[in-house]
Amino acid sequence: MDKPRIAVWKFASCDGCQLSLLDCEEELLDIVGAVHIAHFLEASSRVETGPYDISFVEGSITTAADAERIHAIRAASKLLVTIGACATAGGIQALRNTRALGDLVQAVYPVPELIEVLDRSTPIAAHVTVDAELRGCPVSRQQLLEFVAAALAGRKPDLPEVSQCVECKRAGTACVMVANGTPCLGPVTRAGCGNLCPRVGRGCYGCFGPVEGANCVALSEQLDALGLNGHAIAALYRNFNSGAAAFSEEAARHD
Amino acid sequence: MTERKITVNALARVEGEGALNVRIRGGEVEIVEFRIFEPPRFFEGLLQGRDATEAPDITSRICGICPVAYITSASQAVEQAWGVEITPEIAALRRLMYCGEWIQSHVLHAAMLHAPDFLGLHDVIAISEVDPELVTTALRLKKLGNDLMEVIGGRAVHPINTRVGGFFKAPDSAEIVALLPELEWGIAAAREMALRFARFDFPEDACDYIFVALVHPEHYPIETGRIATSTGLDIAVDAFHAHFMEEQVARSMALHGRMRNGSAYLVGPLARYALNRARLSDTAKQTAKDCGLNEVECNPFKSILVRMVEVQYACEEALRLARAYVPPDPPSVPLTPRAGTGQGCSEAPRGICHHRYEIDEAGQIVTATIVPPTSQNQPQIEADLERVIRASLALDDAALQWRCEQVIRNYDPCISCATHFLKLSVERG
Amino acid sequence: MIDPVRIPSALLPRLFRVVENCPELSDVSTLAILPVDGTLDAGRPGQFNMLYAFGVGEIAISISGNPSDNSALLHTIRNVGAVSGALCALREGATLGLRGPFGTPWPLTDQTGRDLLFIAGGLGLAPLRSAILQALAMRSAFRSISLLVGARSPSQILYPAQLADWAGGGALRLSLTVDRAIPGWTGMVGVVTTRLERALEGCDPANVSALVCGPEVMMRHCCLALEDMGVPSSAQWISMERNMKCATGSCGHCQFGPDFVCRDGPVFRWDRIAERLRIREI
Amino acid sequence: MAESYFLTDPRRLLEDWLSAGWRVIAPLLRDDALVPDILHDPDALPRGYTDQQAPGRYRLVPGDSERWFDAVVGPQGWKRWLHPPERKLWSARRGETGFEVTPDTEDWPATIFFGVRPCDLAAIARQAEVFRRAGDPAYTTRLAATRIVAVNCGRSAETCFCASMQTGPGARSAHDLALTEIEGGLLVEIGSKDGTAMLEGRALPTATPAQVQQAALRIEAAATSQPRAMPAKIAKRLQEVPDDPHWEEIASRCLHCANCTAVCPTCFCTDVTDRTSLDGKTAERWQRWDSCFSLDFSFLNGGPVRSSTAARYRQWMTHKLSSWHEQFGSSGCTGCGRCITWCPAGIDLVAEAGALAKGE
Ligand SMILES: Cc1cc2nc3c(=O)[nH]c(=O)nc-3n(C[C@H](O)[C@H](O)[C@H](O)COP(=O)(O)OP(=O)(O)OC[C@H]3O[C@@H](n4cnc5c(N)ncnc54)[C@H](O)[C@@H]3O)c2cc1C
Ligand code: SF4
Ligand code: SF4
Ligand code: SF4
Repeated sequence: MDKPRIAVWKFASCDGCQLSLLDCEEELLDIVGAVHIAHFLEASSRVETGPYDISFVEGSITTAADAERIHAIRAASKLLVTIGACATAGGIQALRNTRALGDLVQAVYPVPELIEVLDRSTPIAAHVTVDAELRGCPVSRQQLLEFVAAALAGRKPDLPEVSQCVECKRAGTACVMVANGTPCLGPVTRAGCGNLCPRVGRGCYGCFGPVEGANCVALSEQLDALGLNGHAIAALYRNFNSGAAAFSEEAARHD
Repeated sequence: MTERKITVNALARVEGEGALNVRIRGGEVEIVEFRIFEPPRFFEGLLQGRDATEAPDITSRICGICPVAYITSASQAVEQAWGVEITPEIAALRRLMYCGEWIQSHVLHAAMLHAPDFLGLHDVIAISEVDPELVTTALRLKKLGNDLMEVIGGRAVHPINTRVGGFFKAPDSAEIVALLPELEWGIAAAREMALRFARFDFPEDACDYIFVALVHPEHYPIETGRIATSTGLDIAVDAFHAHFMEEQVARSMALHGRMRNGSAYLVGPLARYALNRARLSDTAKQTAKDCGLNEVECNPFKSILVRMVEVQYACEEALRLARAYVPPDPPSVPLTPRAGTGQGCSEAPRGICHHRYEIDEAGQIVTATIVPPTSQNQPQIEADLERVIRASLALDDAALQWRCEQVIRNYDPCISCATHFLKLSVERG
Repeated sequence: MIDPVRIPSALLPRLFRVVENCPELSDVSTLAILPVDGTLDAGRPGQFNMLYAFGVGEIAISISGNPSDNSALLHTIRNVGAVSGALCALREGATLGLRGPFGTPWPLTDQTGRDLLFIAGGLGLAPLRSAILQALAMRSAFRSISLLVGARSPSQILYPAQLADWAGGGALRLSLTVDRAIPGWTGMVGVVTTRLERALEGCDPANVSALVCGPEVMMRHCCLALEDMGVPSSAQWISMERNMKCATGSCGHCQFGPDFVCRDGPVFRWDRIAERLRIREI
Repeated sequence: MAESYFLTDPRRLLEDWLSAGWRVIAPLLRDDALVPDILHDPDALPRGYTDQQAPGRYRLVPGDSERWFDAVVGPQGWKRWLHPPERKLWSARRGETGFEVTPDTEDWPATIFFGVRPCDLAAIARQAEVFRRAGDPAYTTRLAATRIVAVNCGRSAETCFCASMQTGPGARSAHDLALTEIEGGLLVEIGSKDGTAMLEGRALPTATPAQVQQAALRIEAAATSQPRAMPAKIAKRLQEVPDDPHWEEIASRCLHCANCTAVCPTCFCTDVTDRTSLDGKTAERWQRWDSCFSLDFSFLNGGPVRSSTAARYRQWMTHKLSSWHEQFGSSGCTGCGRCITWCPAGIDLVAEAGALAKGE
């Protein structure tokens, strides 16, 4: 079989998810042995045209030009996979979706008229069909590798659709919310990060976004019982995945 | 006179998106515009109304390549506003983690993104075909940096174990001790790599830069210090905005940093080295010398060497800190929010990263001003380009384009930081 | 000395080789396989094996061949996902893993003297085929054998040649019905439940034993209808499907009320589980 | 009853065993909870703690500084040792003519579980039964090489209801030694021949009848202090109420986070996945804890059988308290109360069982 041709694309983002690919230091040469990197601007100035077997897309759509570019990428890609919270949910920059753009531009730029952006930061799926998503802010290296290995083997990638709590328990971490009263988004957040926050005694801050069917209302009730006020509860959901419906709706309930 | 035009739509091997316009007419460089058009993400606006304790995690998302820089500067700014002193143990752990970021980021840039320029190759994969050992060493070194960040920060990109006032949980001594052998290896490996890169063919170039960097009486500056310039300025971090400013340029999404008197300046490895060489370790100094670096190095193409010297230093420093590691207990100092303004500044791998927050009595951010390294360097990048193009007019279009890209990559520009795909269009007559 | 902790042999696949991959429908193939070494356990009609495609995964597939034919083990597989797709793609000579046989068989040998009614919906004919072949091999033990086959459309009828053989030879009475006819189709149209009466013609309902396999709703409606027609609920069997990982009753996935489908099923006597099938999302 | 002894300090026994080369696993202080882990130093045995437990709440707090065993069950039972969260089943390597499968084996050193509560003794027995019936020898092998030192509860947490499940607070199932904390030390009871051997070389004074009685009284007091009791006929009742609207009501509060199943010492469900190398040459099969609360758990023909939270909660509770009897001859619940304490939403199994039993 020919090596699958891989492309990596960037939209509004911090580059961290692409970097996670380069951070697979131990596996990088194996990856390069198994796939053909046809387009990965951050890593290579060799640029090949499509079609591509898999396109990994990082970043959210925030400009009119990008909203057009993503269609061209979709058309050139057999499989389009979003990587990270920006591409999947609009990213931290989707925080501005609830605010007037003008105010924001003014807060940052002395000559706001020169800034041309769309009103909202939107995920890739709001523009084109997405075949798979890797969550996280940033994505997990293990999940990236698993996705590539699974794609090569023709296997369904093991991207569990369970809550962070499951990772907590498999890792043997005592629940920070129960044992400590620390607010935690774990019960409504998809697993996959590797149980990072609770393991250091910190509440999950939701960087993998909502788990399927997240019952945020019930969690908020618990957060409220822990003494968090509405502003603080809303802030918890308004993070890297504030653009995900389950989180944005729940945050809005607390405004 | 005819115009010469060279257009490169996407500059690769940089973090973010930008473009370059150059027009040359009759042997004269008419226009040099380094444009950053990475869509703006309005971090400073988004921070308004957020709890100041959230600033490190939010600003970390400005850049996935140097999150520790953002986390550190943001934490320091809030700590200053709230009058919090971190303990020496916490400070040491921060510096140790920051060493990890320097190693990771510098090796990524020097070996994987910049070295291909000197080798006439497109990427690190191409290097691995001609010099596999160089690549395996680079990957191992990079991993060492990531391991440091993971052990301390919990994750290499956007660490989670950091907080205003310190850390959530202090790593076990055993985990830190486990890094010692690799750090020892890293020192030698970084030196070898520096010497290997010193054999590259460097274009002749020099510039009378205004260097701006942190300075510290004892240490080569990483996570803390005063701000100094090669023109004699030596100020506290708080005075940054009194001497430096940002201006908006129509063609770019990033603000351009300048001295208040309008001159361009340079931050990053060359600047740090110029102002702090004396505080490098003797061994790192020796490597600098063996690489042929001047005491003040003014050839921007040699910044790749300074980076590797800094990698060696970061490994040495990390080794020292790791050997002396005492888990901070408690892992963070308690905080009492209050109204105030605080500033923080640290040396991101690409240069100083300055944060200023105005916080209200509820502990919420009223205004935020973040000055990342790449926007500060932007005017200087344009100046470098103009100078280099003028000296390289004999080159054909392809070679000139390559050279221009290389000039930009000398800066390891993190366009995401500056707000960001580089488009290069060179027009010449 | 402490014994090392071992995984159960039941979780360890044996290596099999594909003797033939016979395409049945556009998305269905029958794999004829033989063990790479050792003997073949052909299992009993109604039982299933766990088939493993290298690096892709493992799924439950019923035995669908002739139980007394030792020349190869047959599995008819519909490509619905990664593992079934990988299995369907195996060519002659390729290897796969197999654990089994597992589960309860169709209770054929207990039905002597009775009127056998096989009802198959869609791919449900695959697990029933073994039983039909066994029944045909002991034809004289039963009063009659009928087979009612329902398919979505004529092109979706499994094993058409074999069905024609059986019906043509007069060994069994065959009724075919499709949900949607296409031009040229002269057979019956309608879901199987509407054809039960005809299938039962000439039988005393009390003497009928029904063996049903197909989608859960179809099985449920068939059995309820048969009950109404007087076929004893204790003389009806259906084959259940649930997500399955271990097939040994320890992964928990296939629980269906108190039963583990892998161990207590897949073949259940209707009256034992009829109540349960009423419950939503059980 | 066989002879009982008196011991002033449990560390003396631990010292003996550690120096005899046993691996000792005991509840140790890990972050903010007591969790069974490998004990290297007898002094690491936590002392002077007690716990406060309530639905959705656990706090480990300082208690009587003399006491060793006032803090009862923590977030984990012994499941993670006997039925680990992840295990490699086998690996396969692709060769010229197919692939070759190599089963995984693992060494389990001679181990002492120190400080097993009666409810957890029952849990171990129940899981052992699951794996015995499944023909999986791993659990049994591990258990056979493990000595169990039980600790009878002289204090119950507010969430404990073992008395109503007949599993505690005094040890009822197999153990080698049982300790009960009494004035000035511990009452040591021998539960098996192995238990006798474990005391060899240490001449412990025989316990006085008063000491024996004191222990019994403390256990009794713990039992009567338990505010919760499982409705007696819950197993049968749950068969009758699959359509009760109360399931929906629970679902409105339930986060389907699966914590209850993960902390439950008897829950045994697993999932299996392949892991493959990038070069496509090797594949491994890994088994790991799964939960009836996960959506994929019941995945069939393109969708889950139990997609609603109500159905998933019903599956969990009905399996635990009812179908377990038919499957394995006992309740799947031991009354340890973990699912109550460690449910982040504070859903109380006993209270919900009570609500469902009401309409009876
Ligand atoms: C006892 C029994 C006998 C079966 N006999 C046959 C047969 O003869 N022919 C045939 O084509 N199919 C049969 N099936 C169904 C077959 O197992 C599924 O179609 C198959 O698991 C789909 O796997 P997949 O990976 O290709 O698809 P996906 O839809 O990607 O499924 C993903 C995973 O979910 C699980 N899963 C999904 N659907 C089912 C299912 N229906 N049953 C059990 N687990 C499932 C499996 O673990 C599977 O790997 C049988 C199922 C059972 C339980
Ligand atoms: S710490 Fe957070 S993620 Fe972990 S179990 Fe508790 S709520 Fe869930
Ligand atoms: S169901 Fe709850 S109380 Fe019962 S054994 Fe499991 S965790 Fe303990
Ligand atoms: S009952 Fe509690 S612990 Fe269990 S899934 Fe629901 S919310 Fe989670």
